[in-house]
Amino acid sequence: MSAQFTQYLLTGLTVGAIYALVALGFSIIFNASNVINFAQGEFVMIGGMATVSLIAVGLPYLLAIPLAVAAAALVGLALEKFAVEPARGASVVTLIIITIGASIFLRGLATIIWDKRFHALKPFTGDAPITIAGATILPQSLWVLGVTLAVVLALSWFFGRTLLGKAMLATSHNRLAAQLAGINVRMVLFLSFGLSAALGAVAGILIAPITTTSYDVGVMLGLKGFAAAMLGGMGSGVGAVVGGIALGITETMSAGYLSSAYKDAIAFVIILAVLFFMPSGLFGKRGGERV
Amino acid sequence: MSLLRVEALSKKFGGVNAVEDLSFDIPPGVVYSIIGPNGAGKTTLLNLLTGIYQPSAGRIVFGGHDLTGRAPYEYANHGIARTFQNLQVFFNMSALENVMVGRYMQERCGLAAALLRTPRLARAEHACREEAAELMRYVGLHNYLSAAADAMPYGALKRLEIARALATRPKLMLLDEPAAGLNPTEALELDDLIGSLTGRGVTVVLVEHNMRLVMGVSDHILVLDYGRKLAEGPAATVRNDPKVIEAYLGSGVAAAAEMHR
Amino acid sequence: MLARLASPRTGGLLALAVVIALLPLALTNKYFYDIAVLVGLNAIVCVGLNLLIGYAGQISLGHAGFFGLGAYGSAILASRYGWPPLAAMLTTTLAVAALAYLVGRPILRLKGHYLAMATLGLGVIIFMVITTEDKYTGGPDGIAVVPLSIGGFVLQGERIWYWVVGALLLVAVWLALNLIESPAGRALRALHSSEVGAEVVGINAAEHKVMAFVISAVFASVAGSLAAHYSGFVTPGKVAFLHSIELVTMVVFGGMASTFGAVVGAAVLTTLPQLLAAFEDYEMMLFGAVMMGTMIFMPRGVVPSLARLFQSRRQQPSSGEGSGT
Amino acid sequence: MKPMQSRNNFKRGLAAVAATFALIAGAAVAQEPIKIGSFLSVTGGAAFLGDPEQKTLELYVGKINAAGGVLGRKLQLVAYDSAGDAEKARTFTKRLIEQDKVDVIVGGSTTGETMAVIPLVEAAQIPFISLAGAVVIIEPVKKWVFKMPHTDRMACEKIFIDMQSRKFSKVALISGPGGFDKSMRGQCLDVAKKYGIDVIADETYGAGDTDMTAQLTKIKNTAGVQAVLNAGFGQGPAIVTKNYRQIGVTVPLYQSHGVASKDFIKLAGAAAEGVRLPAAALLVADSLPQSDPQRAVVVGYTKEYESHFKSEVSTFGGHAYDGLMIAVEAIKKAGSTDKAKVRDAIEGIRGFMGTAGVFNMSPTDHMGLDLSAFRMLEVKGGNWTLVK
Repeated sequence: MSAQFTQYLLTGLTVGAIYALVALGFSIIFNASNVINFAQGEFVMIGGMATVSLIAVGLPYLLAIPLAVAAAALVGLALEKFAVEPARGASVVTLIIITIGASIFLRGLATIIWDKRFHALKPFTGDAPITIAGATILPQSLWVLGVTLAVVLALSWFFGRTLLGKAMLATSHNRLAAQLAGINVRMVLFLSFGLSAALGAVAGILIAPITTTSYDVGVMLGLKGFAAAMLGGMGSGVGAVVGGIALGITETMSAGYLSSAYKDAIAFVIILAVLFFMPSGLFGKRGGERV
Repeated sequence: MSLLRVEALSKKFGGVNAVEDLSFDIPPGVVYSIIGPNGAGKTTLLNLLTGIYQPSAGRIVFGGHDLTGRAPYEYANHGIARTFQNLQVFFNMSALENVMVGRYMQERCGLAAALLRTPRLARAEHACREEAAELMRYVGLHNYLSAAADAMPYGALKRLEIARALATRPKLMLLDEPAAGLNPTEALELDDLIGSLTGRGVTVVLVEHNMRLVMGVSDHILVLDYGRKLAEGPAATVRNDPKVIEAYLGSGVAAAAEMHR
Repeated sequence: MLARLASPRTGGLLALAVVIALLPLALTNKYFYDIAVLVGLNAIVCVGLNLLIGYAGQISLGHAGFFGLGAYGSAILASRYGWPPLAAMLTTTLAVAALAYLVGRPILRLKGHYLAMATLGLGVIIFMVITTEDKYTGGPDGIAVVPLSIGGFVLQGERIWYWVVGALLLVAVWLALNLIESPAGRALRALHSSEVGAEVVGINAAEHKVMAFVISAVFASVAGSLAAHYSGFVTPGKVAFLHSIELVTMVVFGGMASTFGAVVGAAVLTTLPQLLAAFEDYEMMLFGAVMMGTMIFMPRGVVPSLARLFQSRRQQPSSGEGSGT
Repeated sequence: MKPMQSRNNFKRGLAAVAATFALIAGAAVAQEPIKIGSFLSVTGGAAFLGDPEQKTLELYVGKINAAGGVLGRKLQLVAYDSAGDAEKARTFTKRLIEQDKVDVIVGGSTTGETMAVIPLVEAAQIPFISLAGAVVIIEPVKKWVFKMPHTDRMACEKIFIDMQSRKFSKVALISGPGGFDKSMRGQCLDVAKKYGIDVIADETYGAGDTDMTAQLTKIKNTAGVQAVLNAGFGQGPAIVTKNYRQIGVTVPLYQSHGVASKDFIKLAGAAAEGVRLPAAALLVADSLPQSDPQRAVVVGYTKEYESHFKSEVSTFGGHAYDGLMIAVEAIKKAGSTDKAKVRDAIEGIRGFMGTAGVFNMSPTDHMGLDLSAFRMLEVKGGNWTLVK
């Protein structure tokens, strides 16, 4: 394995981990509500921007990060409460348009609360590169990978072991049955927005020291996260993670070995190819039509 | 000569045989009923006979054409129409338009004609509308000629599906539990309707739980159990077949127990 | 006779024609004409897209790609290679139709969100090609386009374009209304509601989906070609993902499965930014809020929701019927 | 402070909508003030250009009015957000010309937007001062179109001259997805030969990309690269710079004038150390010698901007300053807002000291800057310093 390949792999993993976190956010909301939340990228933005401004007023990371995540979660809850909940029963496309409206609204709000410039965030633990097998990686990338892993483990514990998590999972499988079993489906929906907003914010905070952040950083990350979620199979947690990592690695490998100008196009061609053969993504539910 | 010939038909879902090694013939002009307990594979069989499912093995020959592996619309093109147990009404249209959709195969025209609405198409549309209305009256929906599909009661929707299927001018019509969910009066009215279909030259395959209806209209009965043929023959014979009685009673008891859990 | 006027095909078309004919009374300068032309061009795209989304029930998040191919096809052939604009437009349209047909077959096998993803991917790929192949396309900065000339007569100026686009919009609406009320159009609506239900009456669902896809792509491509000639300039912004979203939003905003809804959606969402421009910093926020608010309170879109309100008002005295669903 | 201002903006917005309706209703509005029209990418991908540009215009229109206006008339700024969208730019330009009836247009943050409106301003015969970079804007010369920033070709030349002096001949290029990036890439490839430079690697990255190590690794593994040039603006170059240090590329890194602001150093952090780029003297205002004729202008603008907006100055805002001041200067010289006279006056500008350098317009040069306007800067100790 050449150092070059290792470098592409490490880079792909880091980028992919961020896509995975965003994709997980998409999947959680999709499971609870069947809504593709196009404002998911804005949670990423809020996480990064809120941390930047909290650090700027002198808070330490340990305080700023939880506060920023909480802020994003609140926005997520508000989005559910004031935009998605009132439109219950509307068609899926209508709900999608509502979330697109929300994403424009949040971006507009961000330009007013903050500004339109790019902001840097200091790496959590320095920025001296670490060399692994001839390739280098920033300490912040290790944070990205580590936290993503921790988040994935925590989520699988949450959905597998806790009552609330199981309730959310049950709702995604069969809303009516869940309701009959006494699960407060509305509450599950509400919480899922909070949870995926928090996830998005975590992604935004982790990546900000590497890429800088700004009011519209969520547009592209949201798009890539959506692509990753679809590649993996919308609604599947494993799918979101695998889809994210696969997308990240595909992009860097294409940039490294094929053409950097067409790396995004190559990634999308591969996604299309996968969907042609596996119309529900890599790990999606095979939905048969009941007649 | 049979109208529909099914040879050694099987359908597996995962490891489960929903339909297994099933063969039978349906002669033209009869009412052919398929009965059996829940989960016997009746609806799966209808889905196979309309190309919605592809069989794992076996052949389906209709009017001398081997239709195995064809798409549902090709089955329709050859003259097989059906209704659904879970209604597949087009709720985004009026009742009349639902029936007009059934006329699609006779009426279809080139894209250019459709976009430009040629006089010929306009005339055909007019005729189509008349014929659809006529069919609605025939199935007893004269009160719903200007209704939207999503504003109609359940019983009327069942009839609407029959009218839509008839509009395709089928040779064979598959009715999947037409009486399910109907009140006794509505169910009674169905007898006459189904009985009259053969008079229009339509062969009928009836899947139904309502034994009174089945015994009243059927010429021939096929009994399924766990995807296999349990019995087959003229209605009177099948009615007294001990195997059938046992299967029904046995599973009936089991089903009752299931319900009470 | 009265009943005929009330039908969408004749009555609605007539109403639209009257609006187009009378609107210039309110258009006091070229800027207003410009907005009207843009509304018309967007409306043509949306009327086509609505056939796909509203009637056939197949989402597309990549139609800006077809719009862009139309625009760039015309631009490159007419401006770079000196083709007569009409020939360039025709060739481009045919090429786009062929492309839509080829990719439509595999893509439209996908359903729901996966279809959304695939069309989005298609749009992104077209966008990448257009921005990267700058030798032909001028890259991100775009290229200039010669004015539309038909046999020596050069179409220039907002007023002429207003009437051309107005007439073409009428034609587009007329074609769409015809299609919807034809056997093929009913087939589209049928497969939207129940694909199996449609198939068992003999409708080849896949073929019809592709047909709707191709028609909507052609509408988008023609509007793209026209927009390129009208503006005299085209940049990849009109090919981008966000423009695809904009187009879908117009359709849904105006009302899915309503041809006049598509026109209204295009009109409202094209003019809204112009009205909101005065709010400066608040423009974006207000735009998002208007979008959200409208869809929350009128989930079926503006035109169907208002029509329903109007109808139920009229019906209230007689009976409480007609509020199904 | 900020929220209050925002609320005022909101009220102004409401008032403006009311005014729009009033205009639609046909009410006559007195046209006393001199109207400066503008369309800028205040939101969208190029917001970091449009934002300081708009702020600068607002600030200085206010200041000029406070000082009594021009020709005894007040200035009125009519500015729209074109969000980097050429179509919007076109529509807003029509609005400026037809509806607002402005006297001169200063705007156009990006080349795409500028190029899209050129046919309109040429047809309407209204002076237009563009704030965008590419050389195609003024080459060939368009009668009514001027531009303020140095061209991308000049930036390439300035960089290549510096490389030449350091005896570099084999160079790698990495560029972003925007119009600025692509245009500069093209210009650099064009003029490289002239300076004996061989471009032996040519990589690009995409919009919103979060990591460029793959491209840089490729460059790193290209044998013989002596220097790397990054053509781009926005967050891309900051990420490139960080990744550059991360994977340990040791040859010098050049950035373009597209990141000429203190923000770049903030974003790239310690990784920015040693990066060179060509930029106007504005960035090193304080370190200019007292004798430098440009010092007064750049120090003045920097102080004014930074004290007013509490954020650091960029050369982009500087271009807006230059554009406004040249427009004002031309109107004064013309003695009226007669468009043809103002145009001629702009073309006649000589020796005008702006933040970008000395402007010497002529009928064949509608930018008026030469290479001397560019200074080669290097990041040292977390700040821009002049390369001697």
